[in-house]
Amino acid sequence: MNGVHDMGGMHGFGPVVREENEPLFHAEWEARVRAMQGATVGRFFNLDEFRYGIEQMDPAHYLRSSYFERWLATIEYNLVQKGVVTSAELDARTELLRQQPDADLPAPGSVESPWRTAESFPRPDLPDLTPRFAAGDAVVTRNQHPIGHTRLPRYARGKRGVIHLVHGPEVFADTNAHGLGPNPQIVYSVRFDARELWGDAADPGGTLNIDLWESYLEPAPG
Amino acid sequence: MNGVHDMGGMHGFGPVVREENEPLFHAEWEARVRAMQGATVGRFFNLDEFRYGIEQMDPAHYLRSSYFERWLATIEYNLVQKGVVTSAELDARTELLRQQPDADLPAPGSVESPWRTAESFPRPDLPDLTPRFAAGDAVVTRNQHPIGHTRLPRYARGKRGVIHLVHGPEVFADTNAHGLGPNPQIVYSVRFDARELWGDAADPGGTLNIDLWESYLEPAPG
Amino acid sequence: MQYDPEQEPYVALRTKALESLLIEKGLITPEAVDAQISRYEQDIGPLRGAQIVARAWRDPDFKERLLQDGAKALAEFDVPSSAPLVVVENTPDEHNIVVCTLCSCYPWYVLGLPPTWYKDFAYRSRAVIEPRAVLRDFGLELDESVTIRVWDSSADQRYMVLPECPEGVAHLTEDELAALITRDAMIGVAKVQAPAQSVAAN
Amino acid sequence: MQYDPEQEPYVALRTKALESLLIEKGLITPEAVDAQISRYEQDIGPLRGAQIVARAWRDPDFKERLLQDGAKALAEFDVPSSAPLVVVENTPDEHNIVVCTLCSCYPWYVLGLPPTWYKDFAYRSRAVIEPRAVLRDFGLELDESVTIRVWDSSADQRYMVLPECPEGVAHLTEDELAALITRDAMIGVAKVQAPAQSVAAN
Repeated sequence: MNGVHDMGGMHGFGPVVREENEPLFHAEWEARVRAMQGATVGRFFNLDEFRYGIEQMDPAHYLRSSYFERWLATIEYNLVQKGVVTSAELDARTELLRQQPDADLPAPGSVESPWRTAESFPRPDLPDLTPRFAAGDAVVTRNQHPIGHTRLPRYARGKRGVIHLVHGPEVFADTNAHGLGPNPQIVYSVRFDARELWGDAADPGGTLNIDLWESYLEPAPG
Repeated sequence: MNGVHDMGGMHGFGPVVREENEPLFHAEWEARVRAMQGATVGRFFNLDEFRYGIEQMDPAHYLRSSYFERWLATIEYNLVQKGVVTSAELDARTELLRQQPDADLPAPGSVESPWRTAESFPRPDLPDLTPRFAAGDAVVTRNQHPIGHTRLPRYARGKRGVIHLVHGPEVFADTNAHGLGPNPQIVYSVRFDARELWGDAADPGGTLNIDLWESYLEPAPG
Repeated sequence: MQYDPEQEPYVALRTKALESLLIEKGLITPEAVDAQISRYEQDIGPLRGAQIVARAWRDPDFKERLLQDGAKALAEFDVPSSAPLVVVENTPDEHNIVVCTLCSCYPWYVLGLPPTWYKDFAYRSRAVIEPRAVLRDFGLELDESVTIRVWDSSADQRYMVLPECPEGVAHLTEDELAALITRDAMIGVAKVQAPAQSVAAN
Repeated sequence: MQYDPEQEPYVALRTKALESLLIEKGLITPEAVDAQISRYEQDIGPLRGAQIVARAWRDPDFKERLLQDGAKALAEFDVPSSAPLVVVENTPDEHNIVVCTLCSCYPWYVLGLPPTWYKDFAYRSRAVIEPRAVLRDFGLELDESVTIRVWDSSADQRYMVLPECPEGVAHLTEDELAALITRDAMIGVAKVQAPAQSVAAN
């Protein structure tokens, strides 16, 4: 989707600010969100669904939110989508904790859930695939604007590049994010002249490499 | 600039919601902002500076703000840029009104300002210019990514179209927004196949016309 | 666009602060602001545009002048135009829709103040990439065979749609016709409907 | 990214609410969450990456293997890699910089948890269009003649930069070398500096 998450080339976000001696987490809840992500992704939902859930945030909310707030939003989104928890449960529990921070909560495991049997699932096995392109081939990216998840950034659509590396088969994020199967494809590192992407604004002589799935690419004409 | 204001083709903003029997303004302050815009634009700053001031908003703030909030932001931005008022004055007055909504304020005209002599300025006279292109000419838009104001939307950069109408000379927004002069150019209505812009996501057979200044355009190769 | 309840009180204060500073510096007067606001309140909205459309339906020569040079034809209506106007005509095969993706340019001197949806992010983002879906949000389902032409007003020109004249209105006066013509139809997100009894009479 | 004071208390509550629901449903245990968090706290950060870089500087055969297939070379360090790694080499003529514009993909198994700036909108938006200006934000001014190569990690591969070895470090042990190599240098936004006394000795 053409979302605010697709930030490559945007202006207006100010300077990069580096925090000296940055702590691992800025608050306890961030650490707990990080840990919950590890405990839920690859078990109740896959990593592409996790990423797509972030893209489903309201754009204004996305831009107001810190990194782990976005993680919390997608963990909640995906758990609700799959039926592991309900929004009503979450709203009620949040409100209870707001009113009574030390409320007695149900004991661990005291509530039944059919999801207890869910086991971690690995990324699926990848078949051998014959690459359509070889290093050095000139390609052009598709000018695609899907409403769903994709990993071809807007700034690199309809652009000419050269196959730089043939990475090998990977699960196709665009379908795997939507329950449409892993559909593995060869992924390539495609090199673009910065000028092809940014015109006069490009860093002179610079290049960008982007990892792209085979179906994003066509042979360059001419 | 590549800002969040450049919304053509973005996903994620939900359905269009039409309000039945919508009032002209949703609050008194909106009407006053609207009137203040009329009293300040073309006098202390020009319309292109007005638009650029909106683009200077923090992206998260832009997306949280209603239409007249964005107007207020740019009126303030431009008046401060030009030195008509200062941010400190505004902050102090806002705080005073927060604490004492009925505070006695200085009488009209009781404070001196060198800006009193500022008179409305019209858009400058436009010279006759010879158009580089004629209706029917195939053109390609520049793939430009200026950090400043521009009216060539991101979704129409590096795209092929056809001159549909020759509008005539207009002030060049890209320089006029930055105090770099009116530099009039011919503006054209350029027609694009929706497919050229959006690929498979295009409405079949559809077209888009965009008004573009001559320097955004080059003759299409081949 | 929902109003952000956390920002709204601040914005109202800030507006008052700015106005009071401009007033005390003698740069604007409260009377001028009030007078301007009462002009908006007496705004006739899209009536001017509707009168122009009704005339074009009844007078083929005027219609030709209007499509040729909108601003010049407006002079016949004594409209104080401040910008060039391009009028684009809907037909059974082609449907036009107007948007401004970069800000919210709007032909206010013929249509009045713009509605909120025209200025909202959903319309600005979607009208150019999925106009047919946007029209559906307005309850307008076009036949697949109809070509949609989108106009993104990015410069000084303003755009107005000349909608199709509905059937069964031959007996109406020009003023009665004008009363049928909605703002939405002149932006291109609706069709003009004949009055119910006229439809029944067909 | 500044933290939004209006959202923060809600987010902390919401996190607690979600965790408590998962716990009572028996889907996670508080002990497992705590154990995971203490693993982060013992995180060695970018040390693994630094050891790998130091080895590559000292052992040309290892360097070749590393540039050929990063993940395979990592096995020599007993790193539990979960993703393929591409190591890109800085030279006097070429400078590499790594970003993830779409989310914040990061080679955590060699560099630890990512710094906030790597995940922030400014870095994600600007690194691809104006990398030289971004490097200046980090205090790194490259000669105009140096080509900048940006790597946007959009798939499963993770990228790490092999920085240039500074002058005057021949007398250091591999561990001493590793101590000089910063996370920022392995992302590509800094150079590795020789220790002050070594520079003086040149």
